[in-house]
Amino acid sequence: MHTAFLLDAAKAVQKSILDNEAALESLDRAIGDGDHYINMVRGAQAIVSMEDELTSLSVALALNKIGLKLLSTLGGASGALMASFFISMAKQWPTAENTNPLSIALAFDAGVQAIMLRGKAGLGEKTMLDVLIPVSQQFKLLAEKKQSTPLICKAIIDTADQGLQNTRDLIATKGRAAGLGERAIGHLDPGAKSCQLIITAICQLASHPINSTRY
Amino acid sequence: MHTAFLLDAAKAVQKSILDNEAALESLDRAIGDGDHYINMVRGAQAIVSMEDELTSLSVALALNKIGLKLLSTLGGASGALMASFFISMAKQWPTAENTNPLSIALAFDAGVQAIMLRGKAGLGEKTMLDVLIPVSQQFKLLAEKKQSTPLICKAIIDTADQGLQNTRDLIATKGRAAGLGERAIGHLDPGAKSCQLIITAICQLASHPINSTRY
Amino acid sequence: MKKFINKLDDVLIESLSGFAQAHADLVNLSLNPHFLSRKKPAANKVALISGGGSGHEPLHAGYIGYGMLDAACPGHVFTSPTPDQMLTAAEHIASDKGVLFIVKNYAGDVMNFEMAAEMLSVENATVYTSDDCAVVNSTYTEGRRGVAGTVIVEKCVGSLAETGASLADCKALGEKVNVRTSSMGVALTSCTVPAAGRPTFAIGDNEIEMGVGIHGEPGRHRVKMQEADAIVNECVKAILADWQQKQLCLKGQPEALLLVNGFGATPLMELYLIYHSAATLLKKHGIAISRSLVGNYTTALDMAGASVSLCLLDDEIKHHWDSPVHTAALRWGC
Amino acid sequence: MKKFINKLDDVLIESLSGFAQAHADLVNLSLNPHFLSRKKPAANKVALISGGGSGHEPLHAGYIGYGMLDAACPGHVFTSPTPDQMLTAAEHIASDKGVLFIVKNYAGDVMNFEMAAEMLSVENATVYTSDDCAVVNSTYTEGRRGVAGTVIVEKCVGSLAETGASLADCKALGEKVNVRTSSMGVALTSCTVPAAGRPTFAIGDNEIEMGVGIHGEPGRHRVKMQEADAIVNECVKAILADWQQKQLCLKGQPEALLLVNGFGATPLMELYLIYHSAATLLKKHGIAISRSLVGNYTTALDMAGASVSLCLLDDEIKHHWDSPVHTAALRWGC
Ligand SMILES: Nc1ncnc2c1ncn2[C@@H]1O[C@H](COP(=O)(O)OP(=O)(O)O)[C@@H](O)[C@H]1O
Ligand SMILES: Nc1ncnc2c1ncn2[C@@H]1O[C@H](COP(=O)(O)OP(=O)(O)O)[C@@H](O)[C@H]1O
Ligand SMILES: [Mg+2]
Ligand SMILES: [Mg+2]
Ligand SMILES: [Mg+2]
Ligand SMILES: [Mg+2]
Repeated sequence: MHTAFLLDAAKAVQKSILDNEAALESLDRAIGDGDHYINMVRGAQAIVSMEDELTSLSVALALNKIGLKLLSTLGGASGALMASFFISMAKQWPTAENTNPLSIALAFDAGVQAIMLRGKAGLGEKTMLDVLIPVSQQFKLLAEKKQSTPLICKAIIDTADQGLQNTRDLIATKGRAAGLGERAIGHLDPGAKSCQLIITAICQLASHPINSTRY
Repeated sequence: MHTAFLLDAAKAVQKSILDNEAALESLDRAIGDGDHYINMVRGAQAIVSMEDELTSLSVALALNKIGLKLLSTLGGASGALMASFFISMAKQWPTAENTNPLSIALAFDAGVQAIMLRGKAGLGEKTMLDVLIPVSQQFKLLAEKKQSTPLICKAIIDTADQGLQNTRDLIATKGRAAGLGERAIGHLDPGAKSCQLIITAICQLASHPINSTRY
Repeated sequence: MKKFINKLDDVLIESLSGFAQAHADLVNLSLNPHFLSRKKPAANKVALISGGGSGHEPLHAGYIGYGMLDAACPGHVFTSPTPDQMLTAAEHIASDKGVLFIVKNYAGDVMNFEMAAEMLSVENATVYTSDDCAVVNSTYTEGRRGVAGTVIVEKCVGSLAETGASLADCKALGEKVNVRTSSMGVALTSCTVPAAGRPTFAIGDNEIEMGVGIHGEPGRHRVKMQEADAIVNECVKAILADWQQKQLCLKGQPEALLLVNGFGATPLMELYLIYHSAATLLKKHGIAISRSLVGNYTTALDMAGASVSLCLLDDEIKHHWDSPVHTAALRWGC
Repeated sequence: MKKFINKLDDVLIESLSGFAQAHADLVNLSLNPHFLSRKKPAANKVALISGGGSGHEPLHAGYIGYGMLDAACPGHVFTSPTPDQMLTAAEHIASDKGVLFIVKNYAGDVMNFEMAAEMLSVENATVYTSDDCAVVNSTYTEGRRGVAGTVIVEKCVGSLAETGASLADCKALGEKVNVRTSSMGVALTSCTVPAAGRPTFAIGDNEIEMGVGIHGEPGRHRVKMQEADAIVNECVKAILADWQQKQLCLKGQPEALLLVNGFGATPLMELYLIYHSAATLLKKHGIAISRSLVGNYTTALDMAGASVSLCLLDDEIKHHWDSPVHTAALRWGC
C-alpha cells in the first residue's frame, strides 16, 4: 500500500461524507449538538488539502501527519478520538516490506485501542466504537485466515453496517447522548455513522480490482 | 343628561372596543407599536369599574374623575390626550339646567382643543384629531341649528367615519407613525379608529328612542 | 407566542419585583404609582429621572444607581408611563437642585412627562433624546425617535449630576450628547407584545427591516437579507450622513464611542461580529473608536436585530463616560 | 436562518476580533492556534484557562481579566477547542505556580483538554464542571453536563488564584463550588448552528424542552408550554432534589446564590420574572437568596430559554464571589 492510496481514500471519504450530509447532520441534531457533519467535513477537507505535503511521505509518516492535523483542526469528541486513532495507527504501521492485510489489521487495531483508551469506552455504549471494535476484530480474524482483500473488504463493510445498526437500540453511556437515557433509543449514533461511511468508502476503494494494480 | 348615561356609554364603548379587537390591534401593529387596543381596553375597563364612585356625582365631576383616572391608567400618547380631553371637557360642562346639545357641543369642543394643545397637532396629521375636529365642528353647527338629538347623532357618526377614512391616505406628521413617511399611506390611524368607535357607540346610545326618556 | 409569563396582567409587576429583589442593594421599588429609585438617594444633586414603556430592559431601571439615574418610571409594555408616576418619583427623590427628566422622543412619553413636569412644584427641566437617524426627514421632529443613544446620555449626565452641577448644566450636557449621537437599527424578526400575543409585524424568512424602531415600528425600508457587512454598511452610512446633516465637525481624526446594541434575541456572538464590521468600516472613514459598548442595552422585547450608535466624543464626554458608575446594567470604576 | 454573518467560515474569527477590539483594554487575541488572554498577564499566580465550543458567549472570553480567567480557548461553534490551543495558551501565560484548566464536562472538551494537559510540561490540574442536574441518572457521570454554574466556579477560583493560592487549593475550591451548584434549563425554541443553517431540534408552538443542554441537547422531557411559575417550580425541585442527592447539608437557614441565565434570545424582562418566581419558591423552601445574577451569562446561540442555577454558599464562597472582578461580562469592586 502506498501513500497515493491514502490520498485517494481521503477523497473518497470526503465525497461520501458530503453525499451523506442529511443523514449525518440529522443524527447529531437528534441526540447530539448538530455539529458532527460539519466537523467531519472540516476534517476530510483538511486531509485532502494536505495532498502536496503527504505524497512524498511514507504511509506511516503520512498517517501521523494526518493525525496531528486532525488533532488541531477537528475539535469535539470525534476530533480527539480520530486524531488518537491516526497517531496510534501510524506508530504501528508496518514497513513497506511487511505490509500485508494482517499487519494493517494490527495497526488498525492499535488505533481502535487508542480510541478506547482516550474515550474510556468499550462496546455497547452507543459510540463510534460499536462500529470500530467489531470491524477491527473481523479484520484481524479474516487477515489471520489469509482471506483475499476483496473478501475482507466486503466482510468489513457488512460488519460496519451491522455495528452501526446495533447502535440504534442502545442507551448511550458515553458522549453527549449519555444524558438522554431512553430518549436516545431509536437513533443511530452519529459518530458510528461516520465511521461506517469512512470504512465503507475505503473498503470499496481497496477492493476495486483496478486498485490492486494501481497502488 | 345624567351620570347614568355616562356609565351606560362607558359600557357601550367597552363593548365596541372589545368587538373591534382585530381592527384596532392590526392598525397599531401596522403603523405603530401594537399596544393601542390594549390601552383602550385598559381605559374602558378602568372607567366601567368606577361605576360605584361615579353614580352619585354630577356629570362634570364624573367626567373630571374619569379624566384623572385615565391619566393614571392609560399611558401612551392616547392616554395623555384622552385624559386631557375629559379633564378639559369637565371644566366646560354645563350645569344641569343649562344642559342642551349646544352647551354639550361646546364642552366637547373644549376637550378637543385640549388635545390639540397637548399634542401640538391639527387637522390632516393622521391622528385622532382627524376624527375629533370635524366631529366637533359638525356637532356645534347642528346644535346651533337646533337639530334634534337623533339627527345630530346620525350626522356625527357619518362625520366620524368620514374623518377616519380620510386618515388612510395621509402621511403622519405627529405620533409614532410620523417616522414612516410614505409607508403610512394606506393605513387608517389607530387613534382615529378608536375615536370613531367611541363616538359611534355613544351616539347610537344617545339617539336610541328609549334613552330620551331614560336619562 | 411562548414567553416566560404567568398571567398577562402580572408580567410587569412580577418582572419589576424580580429586578428589585435581584438588585436590592441598588434600588427600591415603589408601587401605585410604580417607580424605582436609588436605595441610597443622593442628596444635593440634580435628580435624574427617566422612564418609558417597558420591554426595553435594562433601560431604564437597569441604569439606576451611582453615576447615572436616580429614578425610573416604567409604563406598561411599549406604553409610556403616566404623569403620576413621574410626579411621585420626583417628589420622592428631588433635592433643591431640581429634577431633570430624560425622555425618549415619542409622543406618548413626551406628553406624559410634560404633564408631570407641569404639575411638579420642584424646579425641573427635560432632555429629549432623538438619536434614531432611521427617520429620514428630520424636519418632522416628532418622528425622530430616542433609541439606544439614550444610554449614553443617561451615563454622561449622570456623571455630571454626581458632581453637584446645576440643572441647566446637566440639561446642556444631555442635549449635547444627544446631538452628537446617531443610531440606526435593523430587525431580523418582529417582537411580540405579550398582551397582543402575536408578532407586531410580519416579516419573511429572507427579509429584514432597515431602520426599525425599538417598538417594532417600521423603518426606512424592507430589504432582502444580506451579509452582515452590507447591513452594517447601510447603518454606518446613515449615521455618518446624519452627522453631516447635524453639522458635526469631523475635522482632524474624530474620536467616537461605538455602541452595538442587541434588541433582545440576538446573541452576543453576532453583536461582536457587527462590532467588528462597524469598527472596520469606521476606521476606513477616518474615525477612531476609543470607547465601546456591546450588548443588550436598549431592547425591543424578543426582537432579533441590533442597532449601531455612534457618539462623537470630546474631552468632556469622554470624562463623563469614563467616570465611575454603579448600576445593575452598567458598572465600572467602583 | 437569519443571522448577522458574512461567510460561514469567518463567523468565529470576525466575532472574536470584534470582541478583542471592543475589549482591547482587557484581552489579547492570538491566532493559529486561537486563544484570548489577559492584556496584562498576572505574574506569580495559578493561571486559569478555560475554553470550549463557541456559541455560549460571554462564556468564556467574557470572563478573562482581573479576578477571573487568564485565558480562554474558543472552539468552533459547539465544538470543543483543540489541544494545541490550550497548550499554546498555557505556555503563553503560565507562571511557575502552574495552570488550572476549568472544563465543562463534555466528552469532547474533556478529551481535548486532557490531551493538552498531557502534553504540557508546566504543572497543571483540571476542574470539571458538571452542575447540570437535568440528567437524572447521575451514575452516568459522562452525561452530567457543565452549564451556567461554570461561571460561578470561574469567578470564585479566579478570586482565590489572585491571592497567590496554590494549584491544589484552587482546584479544591473549584470542585467545592461545582458540587455545591446545581442547574436546570428549559428551552422554548431551538438554537441554530450557523453552519448547519437550521434549528437543531424541532419543537412545537406549544411545547418546551425541560432540562435542555446548552447545545440544544434534548433534556428530561418534552412538555406542553406552561405558566412561568410551573416551569420554574420544576427547575427548583430538580435542583433541590439534586442537592439532596449530593448530600449538601441544608440545616439552619441555607444561604444561596441564585443565577437566572438566559440562553440568548430570552429578554431580560422574562429573566427577571423567572428570578421573581424562583426567589419566591426558594424562600418557601427556607432558602435565603443572598447573592444574585440575572442575564445572559452562558448562552446557547439564539435559543430562547433560560436556566436556573443555585449555589449553596458558605463564607468562603461568598468572599470569593464578592471580591473584585474586572472582565468584559462581569465587573464589580474595581
Ligand atoms: N467517550 C467516547 N468514546 C468513543 N466515542 C465517543 C465518545 N464520546 C463521543 N464519541 C463519539 O463522538 C461522536 C460525536 O462527535 P461530534 O459530534 O463530532 O463531537 P461532540 O459530541 O463533541 O459534538 C458520538 O456520536 C460518538 O460516536
Ligand atoms: N400629537 C398627537 N396629537 C393627536 N393625536 C396623537 C398624537 N400623537 C399620537 N396621537 C394618537 O395616538 C394614537 C396612538 O395611541 P397609542 O397607540 O395608544 O399610543 P402610543 O403611540 O404611545 O403607543 C395615534 O394613532 C394617534 O391617533
Ligand atoms: Mg456533535
Ligand atoms: Mg401604540
Ligand atoms: Mg405605545
Ligand atoms: Mg460538538
